[in-house]
Amino acid sequence: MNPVNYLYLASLLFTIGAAGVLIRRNAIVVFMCVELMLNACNLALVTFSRMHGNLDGQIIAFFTMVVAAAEVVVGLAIIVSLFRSRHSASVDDASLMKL
Amino acid sequence: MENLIALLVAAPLLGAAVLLCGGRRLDRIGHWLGTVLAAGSFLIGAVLFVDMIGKGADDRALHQKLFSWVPVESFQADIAFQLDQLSMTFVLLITGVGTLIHVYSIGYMEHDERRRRFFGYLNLFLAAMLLLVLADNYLLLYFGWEGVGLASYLLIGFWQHKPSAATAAKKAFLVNRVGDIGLSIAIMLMFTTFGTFAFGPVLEATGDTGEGKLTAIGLMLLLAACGKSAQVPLQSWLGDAMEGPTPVSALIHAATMVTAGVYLIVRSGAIFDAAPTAQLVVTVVGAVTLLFGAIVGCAKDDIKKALAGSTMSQIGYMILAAGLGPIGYAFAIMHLVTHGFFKAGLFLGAGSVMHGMNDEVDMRKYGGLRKYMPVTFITFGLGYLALIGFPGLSGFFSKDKIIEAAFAAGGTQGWILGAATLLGAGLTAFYMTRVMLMTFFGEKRWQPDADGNEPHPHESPSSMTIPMIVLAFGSVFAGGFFGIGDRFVNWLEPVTKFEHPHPPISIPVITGATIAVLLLGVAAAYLQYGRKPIPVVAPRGSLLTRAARRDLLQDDFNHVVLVRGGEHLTRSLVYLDHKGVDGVVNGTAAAVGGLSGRLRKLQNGYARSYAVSMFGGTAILIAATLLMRAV
Amino acid sequence: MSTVSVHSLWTTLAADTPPGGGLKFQAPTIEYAQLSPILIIVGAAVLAVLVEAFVPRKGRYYAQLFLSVVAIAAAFAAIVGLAASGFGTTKAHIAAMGAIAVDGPALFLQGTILLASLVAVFTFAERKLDPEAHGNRVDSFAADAAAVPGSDAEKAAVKAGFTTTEVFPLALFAIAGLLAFPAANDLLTLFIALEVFSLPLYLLCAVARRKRLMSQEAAVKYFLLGAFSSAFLLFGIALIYGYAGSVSYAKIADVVDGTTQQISPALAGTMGNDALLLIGMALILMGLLFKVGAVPFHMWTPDVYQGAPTPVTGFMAAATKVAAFGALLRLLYVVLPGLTWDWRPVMWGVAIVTMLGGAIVAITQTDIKRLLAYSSIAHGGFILAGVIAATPDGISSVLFYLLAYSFVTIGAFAVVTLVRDAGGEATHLSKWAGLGRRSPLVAAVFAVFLLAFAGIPLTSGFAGKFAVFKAAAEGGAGVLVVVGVLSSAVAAFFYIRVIVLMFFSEPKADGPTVAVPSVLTTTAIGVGVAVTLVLGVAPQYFLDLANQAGIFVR
Amino acid sequence: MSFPLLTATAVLPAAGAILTAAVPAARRTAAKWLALLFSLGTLVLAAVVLVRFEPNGDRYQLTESHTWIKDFGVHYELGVDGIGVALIALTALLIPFVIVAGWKDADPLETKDNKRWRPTQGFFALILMVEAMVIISFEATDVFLFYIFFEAMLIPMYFLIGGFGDRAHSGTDEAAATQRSYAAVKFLLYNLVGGLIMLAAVIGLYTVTGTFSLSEIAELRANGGLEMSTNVERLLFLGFFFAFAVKAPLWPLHTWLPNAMGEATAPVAVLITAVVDKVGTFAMLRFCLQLFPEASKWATPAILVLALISIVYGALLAVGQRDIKRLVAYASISHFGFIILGIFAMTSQGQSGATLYMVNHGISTAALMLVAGFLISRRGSRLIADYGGVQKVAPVLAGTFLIGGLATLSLPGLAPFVSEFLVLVGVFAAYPVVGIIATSGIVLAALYVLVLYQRTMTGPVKAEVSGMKDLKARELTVVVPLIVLLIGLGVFPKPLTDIVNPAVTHTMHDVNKQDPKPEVEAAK
Repeated sequence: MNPVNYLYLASLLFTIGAAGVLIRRNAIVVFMCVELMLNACNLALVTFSRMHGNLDGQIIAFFTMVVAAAEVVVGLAIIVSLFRSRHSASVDDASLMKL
Repeated sequence: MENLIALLVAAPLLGAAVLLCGGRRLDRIGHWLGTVLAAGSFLIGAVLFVDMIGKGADDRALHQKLFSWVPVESFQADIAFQLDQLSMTFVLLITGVGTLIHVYSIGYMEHDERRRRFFGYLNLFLAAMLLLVLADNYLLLYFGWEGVGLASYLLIGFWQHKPSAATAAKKAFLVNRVGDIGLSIAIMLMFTTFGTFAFGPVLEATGDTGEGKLTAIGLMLLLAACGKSAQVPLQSWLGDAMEGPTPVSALIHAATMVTAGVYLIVRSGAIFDAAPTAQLVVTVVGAVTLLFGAIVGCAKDDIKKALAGSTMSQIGYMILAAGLGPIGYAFAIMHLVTHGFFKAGLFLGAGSVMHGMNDEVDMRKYGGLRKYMPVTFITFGLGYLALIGFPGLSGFFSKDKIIEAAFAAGGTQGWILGAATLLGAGLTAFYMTRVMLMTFFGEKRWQPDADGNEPHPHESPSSMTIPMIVLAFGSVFAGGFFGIGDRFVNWLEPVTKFEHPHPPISIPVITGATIAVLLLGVAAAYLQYGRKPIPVVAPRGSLLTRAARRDLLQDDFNHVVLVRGGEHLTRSLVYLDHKGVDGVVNGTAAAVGGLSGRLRKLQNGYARSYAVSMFGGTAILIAATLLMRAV
Repeated sequence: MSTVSVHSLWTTLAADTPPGGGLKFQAPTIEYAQLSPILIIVGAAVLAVLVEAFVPRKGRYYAQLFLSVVAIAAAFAAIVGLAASGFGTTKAHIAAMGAIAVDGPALFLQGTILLASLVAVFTFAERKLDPEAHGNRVDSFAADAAAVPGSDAEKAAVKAGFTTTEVFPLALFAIAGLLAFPAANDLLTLFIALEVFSLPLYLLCAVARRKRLMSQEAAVKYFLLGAFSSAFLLFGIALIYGYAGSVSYAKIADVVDGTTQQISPALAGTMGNDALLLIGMALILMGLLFKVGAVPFHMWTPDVYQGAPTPVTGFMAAATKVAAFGALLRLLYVVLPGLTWDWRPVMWGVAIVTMLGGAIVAITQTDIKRLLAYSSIAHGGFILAGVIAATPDGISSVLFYLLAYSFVTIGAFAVVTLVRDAGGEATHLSKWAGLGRRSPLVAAVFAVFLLAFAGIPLTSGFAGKFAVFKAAAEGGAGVLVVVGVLSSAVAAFFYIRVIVLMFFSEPKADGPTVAVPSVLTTTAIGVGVAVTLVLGVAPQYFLDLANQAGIFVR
Repeated sequence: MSFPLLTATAVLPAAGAILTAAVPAARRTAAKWLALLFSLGTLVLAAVVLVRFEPNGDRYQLTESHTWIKDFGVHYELGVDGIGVALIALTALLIPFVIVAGWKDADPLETKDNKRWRPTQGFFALILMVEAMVIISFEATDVFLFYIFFEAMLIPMYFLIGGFGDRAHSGTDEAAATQRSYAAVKFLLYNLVGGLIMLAAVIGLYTVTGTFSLSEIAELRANGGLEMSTNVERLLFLGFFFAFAVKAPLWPLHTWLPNAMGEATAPVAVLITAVVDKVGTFAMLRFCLQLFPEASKWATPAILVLALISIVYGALLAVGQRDIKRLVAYASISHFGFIILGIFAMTSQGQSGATLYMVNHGISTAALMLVAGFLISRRGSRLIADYGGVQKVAPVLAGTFLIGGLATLSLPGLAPFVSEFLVLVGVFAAYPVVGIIATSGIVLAALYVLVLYQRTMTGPVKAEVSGMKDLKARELTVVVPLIVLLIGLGVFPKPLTDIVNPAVTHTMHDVNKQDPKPEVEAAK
């Protein structure tokens, strides 16, 4: 099967993730969408790695997972503290600062 | 000898400096100091005069260069003096009459606490006037020209607390400035044409350039002359200038400063000779003014304004004469000198009358004063006779010559000018007789003024009468002395050139006509003012009378067109500057501010909308990149 | 170079499978000495974590402060050492098997970052501004960031005199990332470095002592948007990798220029597909422009700058910009010179809208921190103008500008921390009215910084602006210069507005007080002023430095 | 190397500024004397410059040259030609008078100022700082060096205008404060925008020449190493000229001046119009003509028209003003019109006249404005309508005011006449029509001066004026020397022209123009 299809899938996932970021209110969900985008990237990387027959892509994918994990740690910490002080995880409620 | 020339100017200048900076401690001796310095200047003049007549006719001119004034490349202006017969004539007139008027003022200004400053200004005037007539180039002449303007401004407005005086002073200065435009443009033209503006080189080089240039220069000079000598259309200031103390009117606005215009034209004779068109315009201006002044003079009830009208008219004669070229120059100057004597005398007389009448100027409130102030009456009377050109007195000789010259102008021009001068002579006789009658004859018409104190007419102190007497002598004999045997003409001839006028009709006829017209004028005046009593309140009078009272509406015209118009213009410009020029800038600023406010709204605090902008931005970025490659 | 070392660090193992089969393991070669600056900071950061764990609370603050200062100083010394031994110029090369570049720009920027960080750490450690809480001197960080604002837990923490000394290790990690960012010589290192400095910054934003809600909000926004952008960056990396079959800058550049030697059929296939390349480039650019804060990727800046603890804001504004522009330069000059005609027009657009947008929106700001945020955006635009010049002059001018700018920024924010009222820092502009009368000195210092921002001659701001505009003009971007000049005119307006406010308007009765800082903040501000004036009056030495440093190794 | 005289002339006031600023709050008077001392010291140095300067020597003398910022091609190059010397002398001469005149203007109001606030020290320090910057920009022979101080000058001026407003104002203190800061901001923004546009041109110049040193550029031009396409030259010229026209100020960029002069104290107003603005016109002569001769000629017609508008427009608006200081401001706009006219007439009379005009206008405006300031400080109002009959109660004040006014309307015998007539002749020689129109300015000048004098000084004494004191000793020490100068330079300007003429010859050579020959000679 032509590896290019995997790329299409990856871009599809990426777009879905991005769209999610734009339309969802709940901070957690938004964050999950970002994770989805990262994974889309991983897919693309792995595909290319396969196409080129070298391992760089796959290695990067591993790093990406680590990074994603780290982001989860930091991100959840921040989001939770926000949630606890506002009793809401909606990104739209957090709009004290504007203009 | 020539080193004395600078002293002529220096003496009164010193006086002015000392008196104006000296402060109160000089109050007691100030007027004496001023008078002495004026007299000193006169003496120096006399010495130079004696020296001059000692020499042969053609090497009488003296020249003194002090230092280089404004040297820039080819533009070289010096502070340098030139004393020739023409200048000498003026020097003597200015310092002579000037000294007399200083003396007169000692008495006249006795009760004014600012007398010291008055004398300071008078000295300043003398210095400037002498500078004017002694300058050897037009720029230095301009210096003196504006200097006398300043002095006249200060003296007209001497009683500054009177708004009318302050306004009159300002008006005089402004109108003169308009004339000055002419002078400065004339100088520029000379510079660009001849590369110099010193009398000698310019007047010799007139042949090297076209008539057009010379006409332009001539007309510009004429404009200047009109300003200074109160000729139509710039005459309007002279009447108001009578707000100044009477000695000032006598010295500046009768005898000397106002004649500077004549000096300018005569001095520039060579230019006018080469520019007939300019000459024609000069004669026209002269003719118009002499009639204008005479008509105005007939209508005024204010004695000084009546005399002012007369001054205007007489200067009209001089200008006309000057416009006639070599046949007229000498007579113009001659009339100028004689006029200096009798008109100064008349003004001093008027001043003496006012002095006795609590500064009343309205002739309708005089009447029968001959009994109360005989000296004034006699001197004034002699001046009167001289002015109207009574045979044998000064005016007769000088004015008659001008009339002859006018006829001699040739062709229709000659006839018209001659007629104008004749008519003028008649009018002169009329209004001067009117003045005489209303002032010294008839019943006494003065009443107690508002606060009940009735004027007690009395003769003035000797310090005032003596100058009047001296001037009266001049008025009587000067003309004959100059006129008989063409003494004066020959004296000036080296400077101004001279041709004998050849009028189309014989001289005796003209003289006869002049005398006839004169008598007519006197008779007419007598019928109107000598026979029937004079109403204290002026009758409404004919349209012409009313117009003449208002200076033939010329002032009203100025007011409506220039003053009002100017006010509107400035006001609208102020508005435009604020709303227009400034508005554009402020508008732009406001626009940017508004834009900022609107863009600011995009920053709405919602993380998701920020994400949208990022996403959109990225999309554009990608699209643009691909597009770049595509095209 | 041996075929081995051209392979990127990450794939040594897999790369060469000799024809005979059977694996030959080869250890990667790492030039530790040349990486020492980064390594020192990382080590210090790890050590700092241990300090947090084991040193008793009383001593922590001092231990941490000492540790970070020493570490940063040491790292800087290392940089100087490297530069002195010619790594900036002649011996410039790529260390760690292609992962990290050790060359002029890298060293210059790392040096700048370290100096800025040092000053910033001083402001972090300032403990005399806030009134003492229960007899404990406190800094601008929450007693217990985990506790809910206003909760009993927080009160208890305050009472107990807790302080968030974790900021020091966090800062150190961030610095490590920042150091690696401009030096990264392959896309993966780029990405990792980005994350390494971003994540700690997200946290640092969240731990303000006062106005905690805003602080947390800032953190959330920064985090979400940051993650969002880094996802784009990563996708871009993926595409470029797909195009070139490698992530190492050098090899990508070769492929882009078409000068690469061995072309595998797969590579031949992807090389043809420029869409991959262009889209990838656009995405990576976007990721970097986000960090730079260029319009339209700037919108996080005002909110985050306002919400974050002011010392952190200063640190971010200065150090992040330096690092991000460093990375941007390297990317454009090393990887994509072959694409200049593709990225230039786009960057033109970005630069123009950034300059104008930042300046115009700033006019109507009412909060000093937001004002500075927008001004930093506008300055980003100016620097972009230098970047676009695409000449060696452009590089050095940008380096110089960054040096000048970072110190002014930190100084300015340090001054902001001084002006306080009951609610903490009084950042609303109306509060600053008449400051010049209350405390002329502080106002004067701030005025100096504002004038530098406005680019008035004899300040570093002018020298920098002149340098970049000159480079841009010579690089044929005259239009950018004109736009830049116009927007500086607009910008001048609001800087002046603040000066007017401070000096010409009557002080308010309930106006803020100016806290007397400890030696730490004083040093920070003092250094700021000193650098501003020195770079303004006698910039030649630093310009020379920037010039020598102006060449990228490939 | 020899003693850096020019540097010293600029450094001395700067040092004075720093010292004055450092004087503790309580020792106010000490600060004043210190400032005065330094300004006098500067005057001495300026005098030395004047003596050491050889009118017919090299074009630039007392030169100093060091590279400053190699990368930007910037040199620390100083040197003076006749024009520079004259203006330096003017500056150094006026500042002491400004200081003495402003002796009491900056005493703090005990009511609301606290102990740390030291307005007096600041005021005098700023004045000295301005002096230093102005002097160095007259000395700079490096475009960039000039530009830096041309711009930096704005900051102290800005604080002088905005920080130390005229205490005689109508309305509340608040309103006055807002008006003042409006004026200050307007001043700064106008000039800053001008400066920034010039910056673009400066950078452009560098890309063409690669250096900023006038001498090096002249060299390039001489050996044809300078290729500047016509359009580039024109653009650069416009960039420079715009900045100078804002500073000068030329219609329609003038509107900042009335606000600034109206709101500032009289001495500061003098500083603006008599000293700082001269940098603009000076720069037109020094930089526009020298760097872009062709473009200057190309732009001449337009500039002449603008200058004419300035002359007439400024005068007419002066007539329409109700505020004494604003009136003087508009009068200055009219006069700057004459200066610019003279510069771009490109005849030696015009340019010498323009240079003299800068000096004379400085002195005459100083005289008029300072006396006006004394008058205003007595009555506490700037409105003409609030005065009347002053000459009766304060004759000396009125007299000096009149002399200042007469100088402003350039009466022969006072310095401005010489320069104005030279300008007119110079313009007339090259562009007769323009010359004639410009001449009408002399009537308008008489109009606004005399109207001002009549309304304030003459007429019946107003009640509020009746108690007015005449000039005090301190005020006389300011006014009398100025008047003496006006008369002296009016009657014997030769020393000045001797210094200026050679410099003008050089400028004429730069634009390779000859004076039009007189018609008579041309005919032969």
